[in-house]
Amino acid sequence: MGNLAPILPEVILGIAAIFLMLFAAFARRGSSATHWLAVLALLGACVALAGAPQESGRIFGGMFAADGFAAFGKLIIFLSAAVAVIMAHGWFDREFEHSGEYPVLILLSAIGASVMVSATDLMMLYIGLELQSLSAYVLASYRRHDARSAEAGLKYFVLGGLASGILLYGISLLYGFTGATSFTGISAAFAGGSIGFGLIAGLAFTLAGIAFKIAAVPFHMWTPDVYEGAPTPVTAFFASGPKIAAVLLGTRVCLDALGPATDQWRQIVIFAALASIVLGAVAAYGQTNIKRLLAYSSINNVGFALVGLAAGGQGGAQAVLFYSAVYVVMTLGAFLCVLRMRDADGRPMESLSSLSGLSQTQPLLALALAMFMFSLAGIPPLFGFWPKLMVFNAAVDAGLLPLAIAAAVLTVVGAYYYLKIVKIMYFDEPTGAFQRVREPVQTALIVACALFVSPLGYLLINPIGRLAANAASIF
Amino acid sequence: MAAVAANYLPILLFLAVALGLSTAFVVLPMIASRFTGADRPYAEKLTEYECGFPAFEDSRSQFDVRFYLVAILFIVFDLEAAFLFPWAVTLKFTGWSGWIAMMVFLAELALGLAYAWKKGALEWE
Amino acid sequence: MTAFFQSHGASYEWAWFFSMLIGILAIALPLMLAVAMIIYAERKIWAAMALRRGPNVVGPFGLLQSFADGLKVFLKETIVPTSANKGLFLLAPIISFTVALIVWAVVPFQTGVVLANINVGLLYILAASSLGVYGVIIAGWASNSKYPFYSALRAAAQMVSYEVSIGFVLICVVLYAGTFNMTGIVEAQRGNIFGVLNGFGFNPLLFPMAVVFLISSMAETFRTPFDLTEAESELVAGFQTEYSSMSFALFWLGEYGNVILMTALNAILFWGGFLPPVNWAPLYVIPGIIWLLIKMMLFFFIFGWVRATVPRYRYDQLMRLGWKIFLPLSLTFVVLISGWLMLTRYGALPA
Amino acid sequence: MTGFPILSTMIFLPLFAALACLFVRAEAARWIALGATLALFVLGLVLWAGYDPAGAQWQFVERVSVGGRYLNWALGIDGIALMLIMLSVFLMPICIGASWRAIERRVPEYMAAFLLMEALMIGVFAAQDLLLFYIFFEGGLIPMYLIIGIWGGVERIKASYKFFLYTLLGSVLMLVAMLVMIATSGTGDIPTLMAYDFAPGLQYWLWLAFFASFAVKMPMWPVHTWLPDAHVQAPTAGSVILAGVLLKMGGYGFIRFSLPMFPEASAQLWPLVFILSSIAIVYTSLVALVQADMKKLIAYSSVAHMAFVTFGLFAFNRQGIEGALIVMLSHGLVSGALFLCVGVIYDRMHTREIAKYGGLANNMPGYAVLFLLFTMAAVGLPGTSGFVGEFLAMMGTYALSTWGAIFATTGIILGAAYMLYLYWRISYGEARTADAKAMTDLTSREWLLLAPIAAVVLWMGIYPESFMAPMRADVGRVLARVERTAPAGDSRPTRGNPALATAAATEHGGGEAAH
Amino acid sequence: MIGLAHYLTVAAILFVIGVLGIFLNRRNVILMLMCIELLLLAVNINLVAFSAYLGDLKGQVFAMFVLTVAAAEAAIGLAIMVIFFRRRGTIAIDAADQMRG
Repeated sequence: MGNLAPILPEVILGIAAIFLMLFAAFARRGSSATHWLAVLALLGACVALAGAPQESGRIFGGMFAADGFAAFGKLIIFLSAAVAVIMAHGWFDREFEHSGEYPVLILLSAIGASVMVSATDLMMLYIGLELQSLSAYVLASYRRHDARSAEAGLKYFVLGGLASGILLYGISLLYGFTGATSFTGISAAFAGGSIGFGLIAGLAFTLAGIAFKIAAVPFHMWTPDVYEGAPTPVTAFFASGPKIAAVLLGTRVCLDALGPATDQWRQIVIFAALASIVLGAVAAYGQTNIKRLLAYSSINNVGFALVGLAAGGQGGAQAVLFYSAVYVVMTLGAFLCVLRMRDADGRPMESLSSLSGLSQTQPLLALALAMFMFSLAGIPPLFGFWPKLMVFNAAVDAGLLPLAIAAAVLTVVGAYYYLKIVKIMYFDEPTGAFQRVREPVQTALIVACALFVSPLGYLLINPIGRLAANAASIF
Repeated sequence: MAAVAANYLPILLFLAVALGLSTAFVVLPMIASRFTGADRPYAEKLTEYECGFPAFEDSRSQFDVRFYLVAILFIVFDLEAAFLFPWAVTLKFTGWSGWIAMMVFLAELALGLAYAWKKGALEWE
Repeated sequence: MTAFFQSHGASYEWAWFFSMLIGILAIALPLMLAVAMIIYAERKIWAAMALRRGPNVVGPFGLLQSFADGLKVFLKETIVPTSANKGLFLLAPIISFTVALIVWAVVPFQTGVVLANINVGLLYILAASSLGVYGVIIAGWASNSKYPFYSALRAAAQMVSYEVSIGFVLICVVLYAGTFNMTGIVEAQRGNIFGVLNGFGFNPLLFPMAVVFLISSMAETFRTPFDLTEAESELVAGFQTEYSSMSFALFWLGEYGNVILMTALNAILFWGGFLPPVNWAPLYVIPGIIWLLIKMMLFFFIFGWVRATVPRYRYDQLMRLGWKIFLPLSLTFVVLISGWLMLTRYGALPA
Repeated sequence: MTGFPILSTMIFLPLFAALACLFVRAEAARWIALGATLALFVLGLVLWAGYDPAGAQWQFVERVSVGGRYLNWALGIDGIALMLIMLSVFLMPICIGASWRAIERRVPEYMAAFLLMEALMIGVFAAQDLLLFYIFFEGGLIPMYLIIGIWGGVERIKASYKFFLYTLLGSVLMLVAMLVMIATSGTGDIPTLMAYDFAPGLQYWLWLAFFASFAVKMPMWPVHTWLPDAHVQAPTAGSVILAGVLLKMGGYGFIRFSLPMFPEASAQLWPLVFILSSIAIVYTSLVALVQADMKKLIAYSSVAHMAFVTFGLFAFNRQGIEGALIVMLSHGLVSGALFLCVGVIYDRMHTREIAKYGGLANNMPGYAVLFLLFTMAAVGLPGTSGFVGEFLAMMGTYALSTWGAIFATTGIILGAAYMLYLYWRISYGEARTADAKAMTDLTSREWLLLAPIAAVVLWMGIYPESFMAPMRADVGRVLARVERTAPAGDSRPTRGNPALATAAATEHGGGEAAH
Repeated sequence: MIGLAHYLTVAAILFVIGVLGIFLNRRNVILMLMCIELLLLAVNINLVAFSAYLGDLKGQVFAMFVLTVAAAEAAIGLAIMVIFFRRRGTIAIDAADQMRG
């Protein structure tokens, strides 16, 4: 049977998902219990991560690696999934009668994402990606009675399907022209011979497919619609766990499988990075829906992560990992705040204008959201500055000075709309108070995220940096 | 590759013959009826059947969503067979690990079925 | 036969081609003939069960009744409704009949007597016979009329529902036989039970599957009690409502062709096919094809018998049977049979 | 020095005070803020007292590793930083006092923002690590953005955006340059980098990147346009801090980074600085002359004054640099005081339009006296702080470039013009409106705010040595660093005895005659 | 004789048809689902052709996985489409215009 210890986290989650699925179906009113059990399972998986063998940890004939890189990604994924479940607790109760399947789908998506970051073979990559995506499609259209949710699901599905088609086509070409599906085999083939047209095409298609999943320009068009239409906790999840999984997957593919072809993919990645940063910043200007705005923000942020990827090498990978970790906290924090936006009847509000004067009606919430915004914009002394710095530094170290300069200058463009949110909260007059809610766990999460992005976060540079360095040491 | 494909040639041939036969069966009577004079179409005859009164509504109007549900269930469950077939013929090579792996898979499938059952996806009414 | 043509001066390719052509016709033409005859036979069976006389006017004992019907249909006018999609409307019966024919390419009539002895014959049958649903769906859609449309939907849903459990049943058979090759499956049944009985159906583990398969095959061919697709009281004549002349007859031919195929499959998969029921040398004197035909007739009688006696199901009952009884049952048996085989045939318990 | 981390204390104390402010009511927040700022001023005095001008270059050094090789909590000050910190802690209680009654809305947040601002300002001047410096430097944007945006005037939103984005745009280039420096030299330690020789080609680009940031912050023409907006819209105390301290960060940056770290590039690029400064002095002075808004006028005058700083800094000689430093300190005090003066009458009339005032000398004699003092300091009258700095800076400039000196002088003349014109319109003649006539003289609180500044301005004008002493050694070190590249000046003052000089000139060719 | 290049060409053509179908078709979501299936079909042709050409089984195994996932995807796609239809009463792509920007 082989040693299953390396996939212990996935096994735990898988069993939990199946159990909870049945539990949700058979238990009478166990919605709350399912949520907490799912969180428990995710935390258990995090613990199992520590227990997993940290050496090569390759199983399934080398298709699956439970190495430090994967562990780093999984930790982010599991924690963000747990937050996504906690967020939804209460939200669906108000919004939607049956929410038992929600944590199950999140768990499944988390498994898919965790397989993605562990994949060292195109086949495993595809399985993980699809498991994650399929659950995500359902999640996007989870509010069946809401037309926007259905539309979000439909758009996500169609474009996601197109993306996996493109990815697969690239994969089939890579397989055909290298004769291997394992990353090491492909890498060897790239290193060995001249890189012909077929390989270049395969590489381009594969990267395009991955770009779709991470919502990098020019394959981002689904993001705003899906983020707007999907239920807010789901959007929060999309913007965190799966996105990071895709970014890390892209990192592994580029650095591991396509390592010898760095010159070929680097241009693609640089283009995607800069285009994402620009578009994420520019297109966000006219937005009036905060979820949509955060969608563009995520595009913008992914662009910065890709700058790190473009740098390549251990340094680049480390920057990407660091960026991912901090980005997730900021994003989740922002979404936790968005979830607090409810009118007097407890119905969610999404328009930016409803934030007007929040600093006077709910100063602490406004403060937290402002911190997340400044942090996402990368303004020191908030912690969001540091990962951007790491990314620029990686680019500088890799000799990509123009890229670093361009990206740095473009942060200013992005800062504009983050400032807009702060402006609405702090400079505008209040229009009406939000309903106050008593959700201690979520409040605690907001506080934790806010502390993380506050200057206190700098104390975490060394711990996170060590983890990231350990994770990046596989390249 | 060629040797394997050769076995399928008769099937291809059969397909051609069968297609020819059935096409002939459709076309020949149409020709024959021209000669026998049986071919006498008029407007009423060519309307679709509707129990004696003129047809109303779009005949391809909305139909029950349960058909979709069945289609979805079919896709999911039938596809499992795609994995079971190769497994069934290679059981003697894969041994216990192969068997256990597939049993885990089937167990998941069964749990999925139980879920669908409980959720009422299998009910027609 | 290839050798025969070659000896008459044909090149190998042409010799092969002619022999194949003859083989195909040797299957297709008798099949059509058989359809005509079993329609007659079936009507006689029903009549007998209802204490009637059945067809008895055309020819001796009414034997030529089916041919008279056929001729009449042939000479009728082909009506294509104005609102129908003409091309698809005419294509549907072609598909239906073609599919019913080509499935026979892999059916073994005797050791070595098979048109295409491919290694995945069973899969081919599964694949090709599922195509039949296209004919039905297209017919219902292209007619652009209400009853055919509803009928087509029902047909499709019914067909796919039972295909699931059929799939699992076939897996049980394949587990036992260890091959997809049809001849191989038959051969695997030789002396399967204590070296005496030929046929998986005699095996208590497989017998339930044989029953499931028999019932499912009725459902697959839309036979009573599963003939919801052409329930006269509800849907006139189902998806064939708008059809006339030979287009109508082709559906009929196809349907009965499928019935015959199902009888053959029942015989081949569970009851030893062209093998005699008992593994006893004298019985092998009788050619395998006779054994097969006898078994097919037996099953056909069962089909007719059921049709004459069992009332029609409701649609929800039909679905319940497929999804809630057959599917779990066949799934369970896959587990049981594979486990049993692991224990007895492929080695002891894991260390 | 003792092991007591006084610099860290000075950074964290206001941070904690800021946090505390957020959780209390308005009145308590005011007192907390005042207490904290005064405590910081005391700490600043301790710092000054403990600073040994003859001692090591860097004193009160602290160093804790935070982010591996990239980021260290490294603090330490030299004389220049000390004086600027003193400036900050001196102005801060005055700002709080100025806002005591002027700010009625959202007081706790206001006080928190100011305290945060103070912490970041001290951090900027005390940072000894490149990235730490950047974090403090940029962090200042957030509180200032909020101060302008929440408590500002009618056009506050546009002004706050402009302030934020302009400054940020300049800084990110500096950030990349910092990363290049770290990558090249392997360290982010400022003292080490100040002695590190970058390749001249690289220096050129690094210098430009730093220049982009500091020039915006300074601000230099043509990137000064955010400043008038920000000043006009900001509340009085915001303007004081902006003009008093934030603008000095640019000058501090030049003397801390551009000159010692990139001496070759500085020597190469000084004409650029001079040209921009010349334009700035003349152009902004002229613009100031026609302003109808008091704050805008003072804002433009700030741009002009900052040009003296850049002139002096890039003169590559002791007079120039010392002069520039004194101008920085002096301008910090004087412009702050001027904004306060504007604030005083704004609080009474709620308009900044010059045309609405007049004849204040009649009904507000105390105010008129103080205002006159600060006006004279801004003009550069001997005996005030302004004179010392501007005179030294001009001397230094003249040594390097005659043309620069000419423009600088023009600036002084124009400065006198617009400042005196302003004073004349406000204080003399008859009150143009009844409201202006009815205004009362300074309250004791306002006296308390303005008198200390006036005292220091006079002190600096009469005995600048007490401010120069701590910085002298550091200026020397900067000079030593730039010495090897210092460009030759075009003005060659001759020693007496003209006859000899003429002979020498004829001997060495007629080059000079051409001038 | 039919070689690898032919298979690849067919696959490429199918792939392009699929992609174009997704982008050009504005009428019907079902058509889009079919186009997605077409993409996967093209991929499978590629995989199997390469597999046969390389004499390596991995391609076929991969094709198997693609097949299964495609089925799951189709199931989910249908379900989402049904939900969409129930909300909007149509499955025209142009109806998916609630969100813009």
